[in-house]
Amino acid sequence: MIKRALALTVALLLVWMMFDMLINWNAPKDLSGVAREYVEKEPHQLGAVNVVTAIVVTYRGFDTLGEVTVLFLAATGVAVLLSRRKKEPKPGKKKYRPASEFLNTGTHLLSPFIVMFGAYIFLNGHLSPGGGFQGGAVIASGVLFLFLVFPNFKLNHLALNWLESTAGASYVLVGILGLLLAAGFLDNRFLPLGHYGALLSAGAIPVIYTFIGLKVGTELSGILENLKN
Amino acid sequence: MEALRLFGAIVALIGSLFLFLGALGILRMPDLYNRMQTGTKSTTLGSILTLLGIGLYHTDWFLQTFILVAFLVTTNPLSSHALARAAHFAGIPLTKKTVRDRLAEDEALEAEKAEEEADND
Amino acid sequence: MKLMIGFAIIIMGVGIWGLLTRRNLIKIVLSLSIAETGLQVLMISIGYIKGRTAPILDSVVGITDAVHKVVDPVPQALVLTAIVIGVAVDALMLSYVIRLFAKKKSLDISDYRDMKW
Amino acid sequence: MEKTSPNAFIRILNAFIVAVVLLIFYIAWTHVTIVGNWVVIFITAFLVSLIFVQASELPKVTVKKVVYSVIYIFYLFIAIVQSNFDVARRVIQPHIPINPGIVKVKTRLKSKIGRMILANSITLTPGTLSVEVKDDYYYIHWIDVTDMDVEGATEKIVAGFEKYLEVIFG
Amino acid sequence: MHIATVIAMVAVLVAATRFVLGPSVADRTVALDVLTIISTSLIVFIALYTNRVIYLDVALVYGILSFIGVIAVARYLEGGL
Amino acid sequence: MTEILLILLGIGMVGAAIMAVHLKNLVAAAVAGGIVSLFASVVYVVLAAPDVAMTEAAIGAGLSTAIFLYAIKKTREQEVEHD
Repeated sequence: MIKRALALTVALLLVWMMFDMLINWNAPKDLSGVAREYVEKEPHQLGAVNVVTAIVVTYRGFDTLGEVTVLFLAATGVAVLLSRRKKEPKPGKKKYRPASEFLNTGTHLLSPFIVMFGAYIFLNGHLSPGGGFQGGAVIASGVLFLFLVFPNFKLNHLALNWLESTAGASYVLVGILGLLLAAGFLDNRFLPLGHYGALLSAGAIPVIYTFIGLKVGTELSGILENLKN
Repeated sequence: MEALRLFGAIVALIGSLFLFLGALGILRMPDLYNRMQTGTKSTTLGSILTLLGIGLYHTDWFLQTFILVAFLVTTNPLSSHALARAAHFAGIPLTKKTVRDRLAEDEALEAEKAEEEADND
Repeated sequence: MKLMIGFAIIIMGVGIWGLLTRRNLIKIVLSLSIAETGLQVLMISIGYIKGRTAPILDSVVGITDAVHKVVDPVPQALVLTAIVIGVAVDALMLSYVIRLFAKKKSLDISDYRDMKW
Repeated sequence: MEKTSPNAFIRILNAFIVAVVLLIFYIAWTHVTIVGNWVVIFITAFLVSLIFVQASELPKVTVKKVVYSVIYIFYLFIAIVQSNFDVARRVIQPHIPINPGIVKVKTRLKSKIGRMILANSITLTPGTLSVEVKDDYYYIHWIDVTDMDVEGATEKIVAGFEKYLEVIFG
Repeated sequence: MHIATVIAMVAVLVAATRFVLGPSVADRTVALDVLTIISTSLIVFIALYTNRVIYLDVALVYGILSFIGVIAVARYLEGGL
Repeated sequence: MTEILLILLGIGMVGAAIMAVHLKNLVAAAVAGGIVSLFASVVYVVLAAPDVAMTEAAIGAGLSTAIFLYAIKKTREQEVEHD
């Protein structure tokens, strides 16, 4: 009981501290500093419709590279932690109840739409909300759907690993190309900016986001598969 | 043009009424299966009418809302069916008023048959 | 948006309270992810400016007057990646939980006293 | 060495058709009229659908089938509206005697997609919810059981839809 | 239109009540199903008020993916996960 | 209008968070976590952040709940509370 009261006190203290900050906080009336700079200069410099995408891919490209690395490390950690159990003898083969027939049919009908929707999201990342991270999550959801409905569904490991490593390497390679041909690492301007608002515009942003999307999608699928088995 | 907008608004209003009805239905029905019935039907029609109403209200968006409706109509009964099947296998009881449960009867029959076969072997 | 900041702080408080008082390991991970959601809502609501729309420049928001019409895009770019990282970290923690369970057949945190000082 | 067996050819054809459908969805969604976008999306859609599509014969499209599908959609919509008024009556006055139970019906449909659409339609029509399927028999939760036989229930629940679906999916 | 939005909000409240009351997991999942569909409609309403087409993309994500969570719970309950 | 919607969603989020922490049944707690992220996503749309809302929808709708369910299935025990 004392422990619980202590925990409650700590939580309330934190909330009170935050509320103290909240009372003195004034809502901003206008964009400030770096955000103003980004919004003003971005359409002429990079030519992406979606400012958030431009920030994620180009202005804060190193950040995103770090995030993708963290994701990769997490996926590797899950794989390492869960694969050691396989060497122990299994008590018996697990029996799954098969999904109903309608669900199977529905999966066949819907899975191309889901994966295509993911591809659409990361191809259109610079025009509409979305991008590599969302598209990767949608593709992983499609894979999850297949896992749920067909419990014995197996991913092709060789293709998965190949896709993941190629996407990661190409991502870095595109960054180095930006360093050589344009102003800096992950600069998108070594490809032509194109017509503002078209799919093939904004330089290398769609290319980079495609690689990020493929990488995120394969990594999340790998995590899911490791958790399933 | 104004008439179309008014019509769209009325359709959306009816749709949201059905959404509310579905929510009320899952609150008031006696057991899980009846709740699922009201929930699925009312929310499906409600979302169809709401989205199409907005599509009529803002005519440029009609195709988009139509695609949304197509996906919702496909996925919603599927998830409801999966949940009903799962609930039946998880052994969630029906109400007291239930007349007959053919599925449970047939499953009991099959289990008996399997036992007999096991005895024979 | 002071209102939403208040709610976000309350959600963080609930998450931290759960983190400190629950015994079940999976519950602890769930509480942590709820606290994380609260933090993300907090960051987004700090970037919000009343009466403005999303930072995507199309026919509604022109290039020239964008500065006076859009909200702050920087917190959005930060939270965007944080969510994906969050779910990966959740998966990592849950696989730790599964390994611990395979070793001791228990989910109760008070059974794991090996590292207690 | 590429071998174009008829199987592979059918598969590529199917993928092509699925890709065209996906492209139509894309155009309807974004209202884009730039041809370059269409080409990029079409190539992506073709690659995606190559992974998922199996080699199976496509159903033939005839005028009769199209007409019946349109009629079916209207029929289904009317059934949905009816069911909603039914639900409304039950929700607003809960003391209406309900009489629920699970009954068994038989279907004559063979096509998988046809069976799925039938089950979805059953779920959306007055007072019924499909629970389980075994071979040709559907188990249906019915809010107001009036007929416990297989034949009688079939007549009351399924027959209306089956008439159209049999024509559409053969 | 405003009236429709208010009614949808009340629907959110009612469905949330079922979630709080629900005796079993399946009841709560039904509530989740209804809540996702109502929130899809709410997102479209918000898109209408702010007059931005781009918000419809978010609604489409919900329309396609909302049922995966429900199916996950269903497959867990019937022992097929 | 926006304020009313935000207050409603905020109350919903807080309630779902409290339920997720309090419920004894782990599966129900995971579903409650899913509802928190559902409401959070609508909040993001209201706060003019469609990118973030899309991420939250894609992650919270299926992936996060499913990951928790997989972990629960692997351990499969009712929560034991000691006070």
